[in-house]
Amino acid sequence: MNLPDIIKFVIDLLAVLLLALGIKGLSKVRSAREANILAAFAMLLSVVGLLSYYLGTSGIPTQSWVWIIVGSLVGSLLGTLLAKKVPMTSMPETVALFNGFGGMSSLLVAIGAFLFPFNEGAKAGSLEPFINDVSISVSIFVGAITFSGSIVAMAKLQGWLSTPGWTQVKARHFVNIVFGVTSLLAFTYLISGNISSIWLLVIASTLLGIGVTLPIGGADMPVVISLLNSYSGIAAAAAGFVVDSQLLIVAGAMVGAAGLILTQVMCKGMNRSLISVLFGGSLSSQTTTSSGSGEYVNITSCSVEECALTLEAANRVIVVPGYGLAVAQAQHTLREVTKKLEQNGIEVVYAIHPVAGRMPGHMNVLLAEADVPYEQLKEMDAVNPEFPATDVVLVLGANDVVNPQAKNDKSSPLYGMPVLDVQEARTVFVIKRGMSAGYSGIKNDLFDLPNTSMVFGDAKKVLSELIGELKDLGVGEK
Amino acid sequence: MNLPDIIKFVIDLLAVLLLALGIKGLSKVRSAREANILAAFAMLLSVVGLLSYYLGTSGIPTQSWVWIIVGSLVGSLLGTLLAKKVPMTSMPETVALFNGFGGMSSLLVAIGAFLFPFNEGAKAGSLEPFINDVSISVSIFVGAITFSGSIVAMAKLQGWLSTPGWTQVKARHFVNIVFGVTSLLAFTYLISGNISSIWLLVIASTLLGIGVTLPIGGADMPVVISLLNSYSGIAAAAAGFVVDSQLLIVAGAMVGAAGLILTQVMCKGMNRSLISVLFGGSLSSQTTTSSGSGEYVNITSCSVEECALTLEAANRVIVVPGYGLAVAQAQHTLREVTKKLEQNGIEVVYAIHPVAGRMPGHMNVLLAEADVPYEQLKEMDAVNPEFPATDVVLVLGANDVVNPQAKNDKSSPLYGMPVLDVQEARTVFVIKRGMSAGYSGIKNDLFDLPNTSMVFGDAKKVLSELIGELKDLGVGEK
Amino acid sequence: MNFDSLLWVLLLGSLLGLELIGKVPPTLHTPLMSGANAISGITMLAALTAIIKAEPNSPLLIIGSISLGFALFNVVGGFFVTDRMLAMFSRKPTKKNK
Amino acid sequence: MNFDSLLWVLLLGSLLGLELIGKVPPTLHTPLMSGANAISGITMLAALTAIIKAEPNSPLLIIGSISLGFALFNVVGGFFVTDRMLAMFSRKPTKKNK
Ligand SMILES: NC(=O)c1ccc[n+]([C@@H]2O[C@H](COP(=O)([O-])OP(=O)(O)OC[C@H]3O[C@@H](n4cnc5c(N)ncnc54)[C@H](OP(=O)(O)O)[C@@H]3O)[C@@H](O)[C@H]2O)c1
Ligand SMILES: NC(=O)c1ccc[n+]([C@@H]2O[C@H](COP(=O)([O-])OP(=O)(O)OC[C@H]3O[C@@H](n4cnc5c(N)ncnc54)[C@H](OP(=O)(O)O)[C@@H]3O)[C@@H](O)[C@H]2O)c1
Repeated sequence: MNLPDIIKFVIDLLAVLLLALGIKGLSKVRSAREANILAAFAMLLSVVGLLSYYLGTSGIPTQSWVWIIVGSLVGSLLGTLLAKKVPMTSMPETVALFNGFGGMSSLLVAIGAFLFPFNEGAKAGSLEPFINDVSISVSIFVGAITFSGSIVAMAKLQGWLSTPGWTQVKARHFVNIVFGVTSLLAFTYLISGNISSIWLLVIASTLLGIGVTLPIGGADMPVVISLLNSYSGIAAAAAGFVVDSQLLIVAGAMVGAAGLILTQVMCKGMNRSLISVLFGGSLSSQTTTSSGSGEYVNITSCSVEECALTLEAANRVIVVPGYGLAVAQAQHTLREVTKKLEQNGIEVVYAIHPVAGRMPGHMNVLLAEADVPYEQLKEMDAVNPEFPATDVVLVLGANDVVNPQAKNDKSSPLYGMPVLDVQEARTVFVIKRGMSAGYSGIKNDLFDLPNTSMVFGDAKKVLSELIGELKDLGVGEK
Repeated sequence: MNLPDIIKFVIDLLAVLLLALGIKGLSKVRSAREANILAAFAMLLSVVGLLSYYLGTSGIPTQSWVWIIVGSLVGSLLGTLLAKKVPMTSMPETVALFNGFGGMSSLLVAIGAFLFPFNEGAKAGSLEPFINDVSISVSIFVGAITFSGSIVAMAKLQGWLSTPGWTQVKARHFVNIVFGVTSLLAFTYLISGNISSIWLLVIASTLLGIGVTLPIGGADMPVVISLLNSYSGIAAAAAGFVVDSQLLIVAGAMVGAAGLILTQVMCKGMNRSLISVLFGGSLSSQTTTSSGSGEYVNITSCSVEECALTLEAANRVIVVPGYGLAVAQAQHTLREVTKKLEQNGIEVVYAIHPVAGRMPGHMNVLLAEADVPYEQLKEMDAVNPEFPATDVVLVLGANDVVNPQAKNDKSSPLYGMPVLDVQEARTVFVIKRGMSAGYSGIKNDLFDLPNTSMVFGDAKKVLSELIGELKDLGVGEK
Repeated sequence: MNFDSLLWVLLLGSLLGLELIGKVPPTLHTPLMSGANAISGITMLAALTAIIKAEPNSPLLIIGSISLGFALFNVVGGFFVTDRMLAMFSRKPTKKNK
Repeated sequence: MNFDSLLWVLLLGSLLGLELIGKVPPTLHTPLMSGANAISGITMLAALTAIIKAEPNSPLLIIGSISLGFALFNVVGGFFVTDRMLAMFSRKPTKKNK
């Protein structure tokens, strides 16, 4: 080993160390932000290490510099722009898009490495061509699935794509098996030297990614994204075999494994198994035929004014935010309402269900954005025993996460999912636009209970009216 | 790679996987026993892998077989014998001895590799001689320290060696620095090709191991053993560089790192920093001059009969076992006493201080040996709030772990160590042979308190008498 | 590098990844996902290598450059967006545990 | 094997070791110590290699054999004694958590 080798080696070791610390730190609230910066720094370090290594050995041709600068400028600029502009409500889609682009990057570099081999002059006694070919093929396969799957996931989350009914037929498994087998065949051809089958591999694995992701219900999308994130780690590790870089392999393997664990943790939180997420199809379409179509018999609806009067008289209020709040972008208006209540000496806490919204932890992000103090956010297990001692619960655009069926009705598809026991409180106001169901498509027994009143309307609109009413009552004006 | 290479490779990967699972499992009560067996299996697997690799390639000469069989038979037999015979009270010494032998093994193999190089014909383009020499020297250095340090630790724990006063003078640091520098010089000579300096290295590092361990008080020995265990992992990893084996490196590195974490955890439990353990000298000798020599003014002593009478009238008894119980081997007699009490409807629990005895977790092992049900063993934090509602506390050969100075007296060297708040109970009986101090050599304010009575005598003797008295009172005979 | 040493690295890296993430509170699921996502853009190193090693005027230059662009979109955007989310949590760092 | 790939393995192995042990209850300190101790006897592989590769009648045979003996004393004794301790804990496996 000569000097540039040693320097690069030390830099790579350091980068892996920092990345490991970063991933570890990201899983703890206290250290998450620093950990993210640390990981970003490690990535920068690894680039510097690579560039200086080539500068110190073979040199980097001017032409390469041009393409490096163009590629990185365009990518970074667009990425930064999106990251700064995107509203917090669209986080799930954004993460899916980023992830898809990561997969695309692996896919492209693998195609490039296959069509224009650049690794031959590497080192004597280095990788045998066979292993090189296998790594490239894995990179292509996993990269294409990651890309197409993520893009489908993004489109569904954005609402650009719904879950077409025909994707729910059992035959879809057959079609996917055909795609899978085709990919496998193309894979085998490719590693036995048949270069042209590369396109077959690209197409078949892209279709496989689409075919697997399309039937999955939007409710399960975050799990899918997390899984695809794990795949993109695997693709990176495979690319590491192609370019002979331990750093890539370790980083890719760490992301792949960590993603798998995270996926598992999420599945647990949503009371679903990974298998049923991937192959069970969409939850809603399974169930519209069964309990989903029950009729409501005993709905009490009330005006915003009544709601304000009840709130004024309360000592303790719990707010249950849900997906509807996110859609209505009403988090800031909500914050104004709760500020008023607090100024009147009313105790307000927020009950955060782990899968409220469209992504685990989504509600925390949204409420944090609206400056809600961290200590007012309570997790489900902490807040559930507090409902009986609560005067008013405001259910804001939440539905499935407050459905008592999950506890009482063994025949319900929701049965077993942990929910917030809002019905234990004295009075429950449910603010939503109409009687339509939540993500699961299931009737909500809560709405029929005598202590529940519906306040119909868009969450943001209702909340602004509520501010007006509270002002009229003189709440929060001392 | 040809077939034997591939097989060995797969076996090695598998062994590392199992070892990692083993270490992980050993840190959880639920899985510890299976994890230990798993790790043992992984070790066996690795041996099988190695032997079959050489059988399949170069072959193993008959002469080698003879020495392999002799060495392994003798080693395994003696090890098994010791493991089966040794009483649970001597666990700390036993672990120290095992550990020292591990260090000796690394030391010997490194000396052998240096004097009779066997690695040269390994693989083309393999390790440069320099790196080989460095690895060997590290192995010798760490192996010798591990060996001599562990043997000293064992001897001190066995009581064969006390902590001589002269080892506590500050000058010891100077002597150790001389040993250290000498080792370093010998190390440098050795890797620059001066073969004869190997003996200087062996001697200097052995002396360094002794010099560092000898001044450390017996109370800190478990921490030292854990640290030496971590060293023996490092020695194994260094040996891995010598024989070019990833398996050795990974296993050694895992043990080394895990040992370090365990050492840290233990230090926290004893309220000591690693630095003060290693360089602070023995706790007792620091303190005999200060608060250690205080006089007792208000000692109440009572007979076994009185103790029995009070116990009979109690509803709730907490037993606090300590080192003295272990020394007296009284755990079985204790169990008989508590059985009688339980038969009389008296609630009995055991309060286990994390560093009671001579090794963390030592008391749990001893009491488990005497068939005490696991659920009656309570850890310190769980049991401390229960003392005020307790009628009688039996302190059996414990001393430092029930010293209220640790909470009240800022000038005490014990200050800050978490202790059991036995003085909060109605009545406390302290069973010990005389008024001598515990490991820290510090006066125990508990003995002076009005609700404390001393019952003098050997723990086992007092407990057998107690059984007689209880029988006379008709306790536990219904 | 031999193939088998790369495999060792793969195994150990995976085991490490499995161990690194312990109990993640649901609050952090989203940022953790997007942070890990950004790290997976480490493929940018592969893209860079391709560009540097490409023959003059080879189409590999363009492919590599596009790949680099996608990767950096992922990396830079991912870290920024994660930071944006986490910044919201840490606004009131003093009262984290009540 | 190149030296640098061995170093990678060393780094990753150490990181893994640091992660593997989480919160150990004090009850398990002793068995964990003695179990890890037994694993450190993995040097037996080095001793075996030395014996196998030794020239005929070389003193290395004896040195290796003694080294092997020490290592196996550590390994076999260590695992047995750990098992003895752990067996005591698991005698009443049903009521572990009250
Ligand atoms: N967090 C995750 O990881 C995640 C990810 C994906 C899916 N999910 C699933 O999503 C569901 C989350 O439950 P959730 O209770 O938060 O939401 P939900 O069950 O999907 O219900 C949302 C409710 O908000 C109402 N709504 C929509 N737009 C609104 C607006 N502008 N103003 C007021 N109300 C509006 C809708 O009723 P109207 O149309 O009548 O107004 C709907 O009933 C669960 O089933 C969960 O499994 C969770
Ligand atoms: N667990 C660990 O990791 C560990 C390891 C090493 C050291 N330590 C240290 O050791 C101490 C442990 O505290 P501890 O309270 O268990 O023990 P201790 O403070 O060492 O006190 C033991 C007491 O037992 C009495 N004793 C000795 N032999 C006896 C016998 N045959 N019958 C009855 N009594 C007998 C002694 O008094 P008499 O001589 O008057 O009878 C002595 O006061 C702490 O300072 C701790 O830091 C802990």
